[in-house]
Amino acid sequence: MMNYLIILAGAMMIIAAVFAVEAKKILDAVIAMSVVSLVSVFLFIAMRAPDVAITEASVGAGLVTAVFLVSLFKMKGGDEQ
Amino acid sequence: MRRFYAILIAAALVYMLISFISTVPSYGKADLKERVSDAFLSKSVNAQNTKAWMEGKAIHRQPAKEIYGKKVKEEGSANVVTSIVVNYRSFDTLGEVTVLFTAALGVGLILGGSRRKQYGREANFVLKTSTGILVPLIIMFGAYIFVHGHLTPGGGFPGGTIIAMASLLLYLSDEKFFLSKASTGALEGSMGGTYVIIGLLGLAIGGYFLYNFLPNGVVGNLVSAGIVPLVYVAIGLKVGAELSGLVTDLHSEKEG
Amino acid sequence: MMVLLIVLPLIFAFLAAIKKSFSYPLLVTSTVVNVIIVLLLKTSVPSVHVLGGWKPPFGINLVLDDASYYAVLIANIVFFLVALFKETVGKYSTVLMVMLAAVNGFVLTGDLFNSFVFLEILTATGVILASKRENYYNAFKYLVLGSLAGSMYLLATIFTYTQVGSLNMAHASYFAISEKAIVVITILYLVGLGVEAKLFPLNGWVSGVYGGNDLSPLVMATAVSFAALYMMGRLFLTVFGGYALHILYVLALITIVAGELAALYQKNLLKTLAYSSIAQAGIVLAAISKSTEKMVSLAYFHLTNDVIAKFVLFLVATFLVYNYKNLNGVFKKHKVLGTAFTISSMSLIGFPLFAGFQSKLRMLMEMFKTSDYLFPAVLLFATVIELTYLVRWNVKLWFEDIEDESEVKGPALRATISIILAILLVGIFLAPNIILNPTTKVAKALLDSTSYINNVIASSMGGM
Amino acid sequence: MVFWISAILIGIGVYGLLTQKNLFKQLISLSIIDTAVNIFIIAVGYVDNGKAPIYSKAVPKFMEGAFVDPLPQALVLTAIVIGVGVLALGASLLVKVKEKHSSIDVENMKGVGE
Repeated sequence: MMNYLIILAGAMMIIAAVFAVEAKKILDAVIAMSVVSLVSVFLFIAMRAPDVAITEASVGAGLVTAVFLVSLFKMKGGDEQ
Repeated sequence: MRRFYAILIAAALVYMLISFISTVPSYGKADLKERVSDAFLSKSVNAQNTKAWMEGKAIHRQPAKEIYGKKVKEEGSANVVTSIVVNYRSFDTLGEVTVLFTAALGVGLILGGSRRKQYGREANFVLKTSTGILVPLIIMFGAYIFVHGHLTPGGGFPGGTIIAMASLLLYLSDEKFFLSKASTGALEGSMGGTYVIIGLLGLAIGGYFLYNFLPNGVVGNLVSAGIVPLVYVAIGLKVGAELSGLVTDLHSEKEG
Repeated sequence: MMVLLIVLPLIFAFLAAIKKSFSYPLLVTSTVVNVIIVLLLKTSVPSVHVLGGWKPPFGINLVLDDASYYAVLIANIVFFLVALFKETVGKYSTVLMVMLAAVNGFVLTGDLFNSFVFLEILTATGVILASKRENYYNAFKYLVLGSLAGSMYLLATIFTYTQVGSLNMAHASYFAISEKAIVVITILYLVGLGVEAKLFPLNGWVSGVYGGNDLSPLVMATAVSFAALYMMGRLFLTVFGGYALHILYVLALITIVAGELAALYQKNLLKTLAYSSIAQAGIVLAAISKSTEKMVSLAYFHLTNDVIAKFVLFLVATFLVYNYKNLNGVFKKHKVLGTAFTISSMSLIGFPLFAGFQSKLRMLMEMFKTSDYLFPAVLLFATVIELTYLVRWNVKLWFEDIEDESEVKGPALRATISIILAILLVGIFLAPNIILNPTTKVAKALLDSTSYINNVIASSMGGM
Repeated sequence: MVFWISAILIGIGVYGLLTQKNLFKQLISLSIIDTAVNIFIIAVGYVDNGKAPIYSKAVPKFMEGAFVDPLPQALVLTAIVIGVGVLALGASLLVKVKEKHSSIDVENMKGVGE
């Protein structure tokens, strides 16, 4: 059961990562990146690493996304491709 | 063409990593007996012999005994990850704190504004009222996380980040809100100094930098594990101040 | 005692965050104190400090032996000299303090993960220094490469952990890692360190960072570069004794050729020096990869000469570039600076009478003895190109007609320090043993992994 | 299996670094590589049926195979925070790049000559 969940999470991460790299709009890419981080939180929990999961959720997914979004806002949307 | 080469290089890297996987113990089969973590888990580092350990033989193993709720001479945190982060490998954590310090410093130097950037937009009513209620709760939660770092998952870094999130919320909800650099800088600097001074006290008392000079107490109690909670509180406050400073820099602009 | 080298600059940096206006005096204090501590440490080589009292391989330990002592000595002196230039340091004194701590930690540490942490601090501080004078894009390029290299370094570290079972360098050196694993580990470390050591495909950042402002080349072309090349020797000679050296050799030769050719076609003085710095790093790496005591010793001898020469060259060049619009004939106005510049460039080329001659000639002779002719050929080729562009620059700066009539007041401190160091280069030519003796000890310490391991093991038997 | 996921993610990140002309995308690729490396490290320390390395009333004593490896977790804690520091630095640099060169796309940036 757990294995299937991990495979599902992995597939989600890979799809999100490809989307993050290839997306046309940077905002979408940032969101996809935070999806990768958030799904990795699930993997960390599945691998019995609650400390890492909390840190990744607050620092990795939360703060990085916030910092990216604020700086993106400051650049007035970056430039779209 | 560029894409083709990129795919080639990435594929080569992935191939290299995957070919290495065969030499790593397969997933879920890690053998801790061959790793130093065994001693961290059983809290028996002092009982080990370096030379014998390196030769991979005569590993001194203590019979399994109760650790939770007992006094353990060597190390007193219930959370083994914390015991590694803040005690066995505390020097790494000092470096980690320094990286964040450097990053906050760098963002300040690069963006370096002295007043709040105005976008001329009012936050809506729901955000404003809920911020008023949430901010104290968030700060309390962050403090809880770093105070209990040696007992439960969490610790100084997530705790500090959660506190910084409170200040981010304040920035989002209030156009006028502005933390002064002097206050966050003072908290950041003094807490960083506290960490180093705790380490230097260890050097003075025990002869080793970051030596745990306080009694370990009973594993699982709030007041236990010697310097670990002190260090984690210092880290939590420092990270909170640092990241709040970073958020401040992101919301500021240069005068004029 | 040696831990103070890392901790004192850090605590000064934290204090500087409380009161910004004290940061420059604190920087000067910390560099002076650090130089004094280094000189005092001379008597306690070799020794090991066990952090927190946790014996290796469980805890982290700092190792001070002949090799790391020499690297720390050079790095701290460089930082002391840089700290004297108040104008140049500007707002960046806190960053420099953190960087000093990171360089010392990176050199002294005996733990792989700990060295990763310090490597990342080096990258972060380097990026901040590089962003001076609005050099943002180049700083960003450095950040991307440095961070990618950091990830590879971390991967290599964790691979080592799965094989060895600890993160301790002495343990990794002692442990017989399987053939298949060590190939991947060393390649990843090569990528991880290659960025800081300016190895061929990874040195795209150098010209932008060294050529972008007046502070970063002074520190990064000297102290940081020395620390990175020291770590190269430590990892590839002491810890992973002898693996992947042939890859390093080939890449280093390509680095030399590519660096010199890029320098030849470069029109910007600072960037020319940056590319020349890449080529010199290539020479040092090629010599290290030969892994004989003579060659390794000569490698660090050559590196020392290069560090001194580059410090003078960048000291003079940054002053000129940021004060004059046109550089033609500026040395007519600054004769002392010009003399120092010429002496240093002659040393870089390897003219007799200057330090570079000693190191290059000895390297050639040593290589002919082992009948390896590829490296001498590349070295001679490099020398010819260096001769071309450095003489061209010297002629331009001394003899062409002055176009920028303005005259900036003679910088007394800069002139004094650069001429003293330039005279030192002549001194090294006359008495090469003042540098060769310590570097021979460095080579012995790097190649003798048994005594390195024994030092670390002995530290666990009690005592400090 | 988790190893494969992280290896592929690292590959995607490197591919993104090499192909993307937009600097923000490069930063995002770096963040993906960071995450992938962290997953790899944690997976190296996983033990089947092992528990999180925290002593509590339910697991009061040390037994072989009872816990997953705590050391990689400690390393990842450090690595995450370091990654965040570097990424924040990069984001602030990009704000300034945009101000100075009026674009963050390598092909449209003004004033970036030799």
